[in-house]
Amino acid sequence: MKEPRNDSTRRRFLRTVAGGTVVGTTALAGCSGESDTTPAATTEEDGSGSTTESGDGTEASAGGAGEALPTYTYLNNPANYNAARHDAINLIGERLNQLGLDVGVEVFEWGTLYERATQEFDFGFTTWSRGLGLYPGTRMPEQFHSSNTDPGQGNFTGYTNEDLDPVLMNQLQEGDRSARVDMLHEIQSVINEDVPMHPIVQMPNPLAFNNNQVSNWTEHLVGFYHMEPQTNVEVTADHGELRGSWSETLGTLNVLGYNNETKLIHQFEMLYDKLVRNNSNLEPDADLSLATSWESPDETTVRYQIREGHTWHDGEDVTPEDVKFTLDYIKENQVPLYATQWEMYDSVEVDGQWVQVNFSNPVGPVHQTFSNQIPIVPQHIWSERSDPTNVSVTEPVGSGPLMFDYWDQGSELSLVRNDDHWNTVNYDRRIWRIIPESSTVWSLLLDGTLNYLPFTRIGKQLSDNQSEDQITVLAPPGDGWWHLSQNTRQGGLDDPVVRRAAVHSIPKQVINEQLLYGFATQGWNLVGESFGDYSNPEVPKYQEENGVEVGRGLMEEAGYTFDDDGMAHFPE
Amino acid sequence: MAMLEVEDLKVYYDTAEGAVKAVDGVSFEIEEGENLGIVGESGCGKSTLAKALIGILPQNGYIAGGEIRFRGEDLTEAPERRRRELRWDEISMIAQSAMNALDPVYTIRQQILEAIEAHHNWSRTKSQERIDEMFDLVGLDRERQTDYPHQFSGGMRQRAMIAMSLVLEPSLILADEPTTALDVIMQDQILKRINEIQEASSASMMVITHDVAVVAETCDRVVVMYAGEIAEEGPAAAIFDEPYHPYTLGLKSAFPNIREADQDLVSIGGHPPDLHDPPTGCRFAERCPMATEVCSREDPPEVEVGGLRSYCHHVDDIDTQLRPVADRAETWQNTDAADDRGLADD
Amino acid sequence: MSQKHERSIFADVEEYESDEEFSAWRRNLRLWRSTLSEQWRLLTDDSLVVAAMAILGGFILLAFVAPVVAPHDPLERMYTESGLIAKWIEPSFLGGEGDFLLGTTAQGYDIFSQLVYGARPALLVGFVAAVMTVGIGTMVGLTAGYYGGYVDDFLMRLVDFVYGLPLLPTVIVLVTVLGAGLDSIILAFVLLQWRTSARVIRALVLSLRERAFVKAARVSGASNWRILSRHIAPNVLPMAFLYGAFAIAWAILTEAGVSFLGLGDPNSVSWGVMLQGARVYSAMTEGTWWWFVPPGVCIALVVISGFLIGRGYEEIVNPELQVEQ
Amino acid sequence: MGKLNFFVRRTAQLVVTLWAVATALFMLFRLMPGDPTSYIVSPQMTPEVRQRIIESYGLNDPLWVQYLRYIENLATLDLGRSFNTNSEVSEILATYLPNTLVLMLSAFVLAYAVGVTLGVLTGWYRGSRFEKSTVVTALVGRSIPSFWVGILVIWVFGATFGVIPLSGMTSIGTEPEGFVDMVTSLDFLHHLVAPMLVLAFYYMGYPLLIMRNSMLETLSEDFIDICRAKGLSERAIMFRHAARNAMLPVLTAAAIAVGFAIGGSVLIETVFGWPGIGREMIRAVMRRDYPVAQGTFLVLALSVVLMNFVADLLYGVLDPRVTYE
Repeated sequence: MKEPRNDSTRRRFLRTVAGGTVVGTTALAGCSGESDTTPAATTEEDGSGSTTESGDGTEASAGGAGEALPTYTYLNNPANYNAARHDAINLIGERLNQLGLDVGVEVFEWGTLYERATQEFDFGFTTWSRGLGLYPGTRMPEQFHSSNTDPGQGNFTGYTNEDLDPVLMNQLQEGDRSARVDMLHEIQSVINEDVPMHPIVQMPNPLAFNNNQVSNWTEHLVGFYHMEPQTNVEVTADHGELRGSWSETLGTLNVLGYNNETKLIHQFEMLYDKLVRNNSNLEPDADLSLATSWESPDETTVRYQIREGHTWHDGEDVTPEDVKFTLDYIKENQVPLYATQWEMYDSVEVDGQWVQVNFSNPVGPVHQTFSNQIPIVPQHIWSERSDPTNVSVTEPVGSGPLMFDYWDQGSELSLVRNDDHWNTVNYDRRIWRIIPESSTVWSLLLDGTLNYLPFTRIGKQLSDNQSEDQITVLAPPGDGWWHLSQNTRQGGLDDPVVRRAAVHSIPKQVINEQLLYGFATQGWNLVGESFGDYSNPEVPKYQEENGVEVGRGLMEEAGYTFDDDGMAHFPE
Repeated sequence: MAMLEVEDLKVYYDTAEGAVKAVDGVSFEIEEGENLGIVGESGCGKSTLAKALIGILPQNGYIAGGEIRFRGEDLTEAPERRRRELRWDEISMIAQSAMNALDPVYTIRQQILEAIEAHHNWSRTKSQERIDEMFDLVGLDRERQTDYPHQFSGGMRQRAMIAMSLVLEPSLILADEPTTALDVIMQDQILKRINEIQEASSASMMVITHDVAVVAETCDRVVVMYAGEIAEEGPAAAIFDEPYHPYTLGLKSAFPNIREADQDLVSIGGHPPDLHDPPTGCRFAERCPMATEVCSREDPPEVEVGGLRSYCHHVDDIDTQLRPVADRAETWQNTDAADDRGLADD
Repeated sequence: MSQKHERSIFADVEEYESDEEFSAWRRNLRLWRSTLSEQWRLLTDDSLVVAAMAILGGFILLAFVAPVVAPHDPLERMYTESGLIAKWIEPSFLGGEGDFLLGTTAQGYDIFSQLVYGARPALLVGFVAAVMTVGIGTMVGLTAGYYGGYVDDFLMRLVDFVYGLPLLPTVIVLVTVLGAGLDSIILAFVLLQWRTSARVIRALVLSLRERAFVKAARVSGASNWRILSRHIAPNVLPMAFLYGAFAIAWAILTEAGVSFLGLGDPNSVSWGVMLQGARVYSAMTEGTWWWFVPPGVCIALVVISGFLIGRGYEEIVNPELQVEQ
Repeated sequence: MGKLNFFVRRTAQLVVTLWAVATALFMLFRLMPGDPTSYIVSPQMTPEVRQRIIESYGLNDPLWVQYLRYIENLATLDLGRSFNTNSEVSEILATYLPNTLVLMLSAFVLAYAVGVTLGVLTGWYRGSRFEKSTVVTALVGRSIPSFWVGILVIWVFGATFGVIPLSGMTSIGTEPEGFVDMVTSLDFLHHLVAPMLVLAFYYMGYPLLIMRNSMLETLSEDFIDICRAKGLSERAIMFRHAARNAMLPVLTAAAIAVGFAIGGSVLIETVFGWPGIGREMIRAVMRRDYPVAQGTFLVLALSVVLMNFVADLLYGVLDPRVTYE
């Protein structure tokens, strides 16, 4: 199917983050959903015009003059899914009621909640975690583009703004960084004004570790699982092992057949190499990358020079052919997890030690959206496998700094140091233990049986235990935030004034200080300060102490009235 | 010295409402080779007596007084070990209903063998020969030793029971209602068989029954019990031909007499007293057609009369007052509540 | 000793039954009253049963007067004087600030109030589920046992099938289908648990059917309905009560287990939900026993009361178990 | 002939029951809220990818085709693939089932051994203080939510005294040496003790009470008197005769007990972090991983049905009166 170039590009970026969000997040862990950073499956849609405007964003104003505003549902996740967020939503719900909106908080299992929000649009307010990844513009079209408001498409708030649409698209193809920054700033200020979606708090990447055994953790925007912190960390315990834990079983070790779950990203990050990785300054860094250098002869071509003398865990050489194989293989087999990526290029060529990727459209931040995403797999193993997503992999062979040791399904995974890696780790072995009870996890961390807890849950335990001598807690800012999204299709919420009033009412300080024990930072902008100059400092903040009154004032100014029960009515 | 001497035996049961005096001061003797019958209504304590003799009272039952001397040895004082040695080896029993007296999950052979092994260290062959012998003796097919109880008919089971009770050649066999559960023809066969065997061996036997006919047929001497006490005791012939206790008279009239056809059957009105708190005086007084005021005041004296030992205030008047009318049903209907509540066998 | 229930408890009614329905019914009533009071007397003879009844009665009372006893709404967030959420507060008797008898939860809810209100869903689940399971079980058992033949075959195969389903896993799956909540849990429980009473009552009916008084009624031309309702059902009732008592216990345990796994109604308060909350917020590591010990104790008390009453009643209904004399 | 006939008929019944369970499960999962495809297929996948995934799960066929294929696959033990991880369900079962079996069977055997023995003793020593306290303890064991006991045990013995491991089946960093080696290792036994005892405590009451009641009935039988009259020792009577006869109902009850046992182990596995099939089932249900949920559930149901079957057969062996009419 031939598509006009621009159109298909636009569609490509409109995809939501794939599988991981829907299926891959865990129900028990509570930390899941915090880190759904990797844009995975995307696509091209059938040509039947589903990208046309649905136009249902503005017609929903049901309430007549003087009538009470309708009742709204605020979707909440169960406490066992994410306790702090559950509490925060209840709290915001209370404030919205005080504001004069008739909001009922209802709890749904995560899958159902997500479906209600993104497929059925059956909600007034909703909140979950959203991660932006390395490049904060990646998800902007998906979230706010006017053409993306159909069920299942990413713009579930139904927000439309024809003026913003081109900006949303162009920033992803713009090669010039400062131009991209300007465009992102514009997006931020517009969205901050219209607030279909607003960050409640910027979430940190929390890490707790036993400082008798581990030291020298360094920060990285995407989290401590990243190769840079993982190779910096030093283990001082006698056993020389890094021992972490997670509440849920891994399920699979198939790097091409998983659902982008954090627990598995954590493993594959160290088992496999990627063409390019970004360091903690968010810059592509050859010291972390399989490619030792790269160049872009034109805006649709990128060439990578593959590291020489590197070997797979089974001793075979890592060659440029392996890279070509990987890229061809995932495209050929349409591996869903990397659909966003394999849709970007047309062909791959090998030229000596160089691999050249020919993209179908100009690519902007290619090392944040492409080169850093695909794990390179060995041809001599995967070429025999015809159905990559369904292969049962029990002993993965990669080329990363950690090698597979054993996998006791349901209990633990052990990875050992790859001494032949150019960037070796400072420990002998890394154990990943499955422990469902978080109370147990903490006991084990305190006594040194475990020595680090990545993605630890923010709560009283984290807060209390950081005062223990042997425990250190780090909580550097991450790429994610809790959003308050408002369904602009619903009467009342179609008015930016009401939406702004609602945003004013969010008790951000209480949520951060009391529910999140101060580990997070109050949200004020879609793109937080952790993204450096991508963040627009000019954006005004909604952070009043007396937010409810301010919100009320806004609404009264716009003609809304309040009855004896304090409930809001449409302007006469 | 008699083989078994029971002296002033008292057996009580503990219950929530207090002690039930099921056997209350009973004395009698059994000579070597003698057949003694114990007769009485349901609940008169005769089964309890048997259980006490062999030492298998239920948990809440206990011997409250008296002595049981077996060949001079007081069993009530003997240690449990000794008593267990005597069981079956010296005193065995034929249970009321063989239907339930055999363990359903073991073969007949296993159960007999178990009795042997509990007391003797016989070789397999010797045990087997003995079991074969017993099966022949009671008229059962040797081949069927390995059958389970449920594969036997009622009569066969009772024979097997008898075979088992005889296997150790005991000195005393307690037969507790040996034929009650059987039909009339089978009853007759079994009784005959018991008699034959008993004559062949030198064993003594104590037959417990409510059926006067059975006693008359098998026993030398008879003890009649009422409400935990002995009413009358004496040679079988004397007891049945000319009893002196009103209760014996009534009992006799209540059963068909094989020798006197066309006799009306009578039933004694009323029911036995509550043994939690037995009445003073004669316990039969309440139901006795001859009862006078003295009966319910004073314990009846032991009277030797006509070769019998009888416990009654009115032995002297019985010939004139009761004997002539004992066959008439109305004689025994003097109490107003005539319902038989059908108390369960104890 | 092993005196079987040979007589209908209506035996004497039936003997004299005439056309005078009215007096017959009066007799019925009187007989019932005397039977029940007799059973009550036997039941209250057992000190354990009396204790169990007292506990259960206490909880029932508590459920009714919950709003009076509980100082707060169970889902009302508490705030400290300085306006902070009053969470993780220690019990007042341990010197915790504020006036919270058992402290507060991680969400700032008053634990004591939750505990008090928790009696409601527990008893609701217990009694509703018990009545429904035993109701269905009795109907099925009566029908199968009395009519026999294909009806019996079909119903008993159905019971066999339901017996093939492990209780808790099935309830979990059903609750997932029906949606989390108390009603779903009750429904799921009932859908499975009627099997026990159905099987037992069928067996009882089979034996009753062969008893003299039923046969006599049949010979005298009584209709099926009449025999069922007048002769069999009343004799089955004690057994139904018995299984009802056990069903209360099982239902409450099941609700607790399912809620503990997070399938309870998240917008309500029950002891199981409380325990789940304690688990979610890791109250165990915090050592805040006042949060996770009391709900467990309450569940255990109510459940054991059910079992004790059931067992006490069993000893009465089943004479085999009575002390022999 | 009789025995074989019975076996064949019983096997047929087993198959039918399993089929019914499988069918019910199939329908149940189609009733779950939401379109099942929405859980596996990301809405933003290309139509081709999406179609391919849907096809690979066969979710686009008419329901009856799906059903037939489901049954066909079941017959060939093909349970499909996990929606979440793409691994074969049979593989998942092979991984987790042995762990559950070790835990459950050891607890079950222990509970039955102790429960039956105590049942024999309580029946024998009817009315004693020992009897009363044992029965009450057994009732308590059945009444306290097992997961709560587990939590308390972990809190007290694990977190506070440190005598038991807090979680899992082996110590951290233990390389698996094969199932048999693991199960026989000291480390494993150390991990097994706590969950096993908690489970056994929970399971124990059932066989204990049934055995006791059954003993009481047996002890009132005449043959017990005869056994005593035969001069057998107390022990021989108690175990060889009374217990042997009283065993039969306990055996039948074992089948039902397995159903409860599974429920208990589901919760205990979750609390103790035991990598078993129950925990996996909860995970699958919570995450709408239908194939895994179906597979694990079927295995659990199968074990119940199979236990019923085995109990029936064993009954025939243990009770010579059974005739296979």
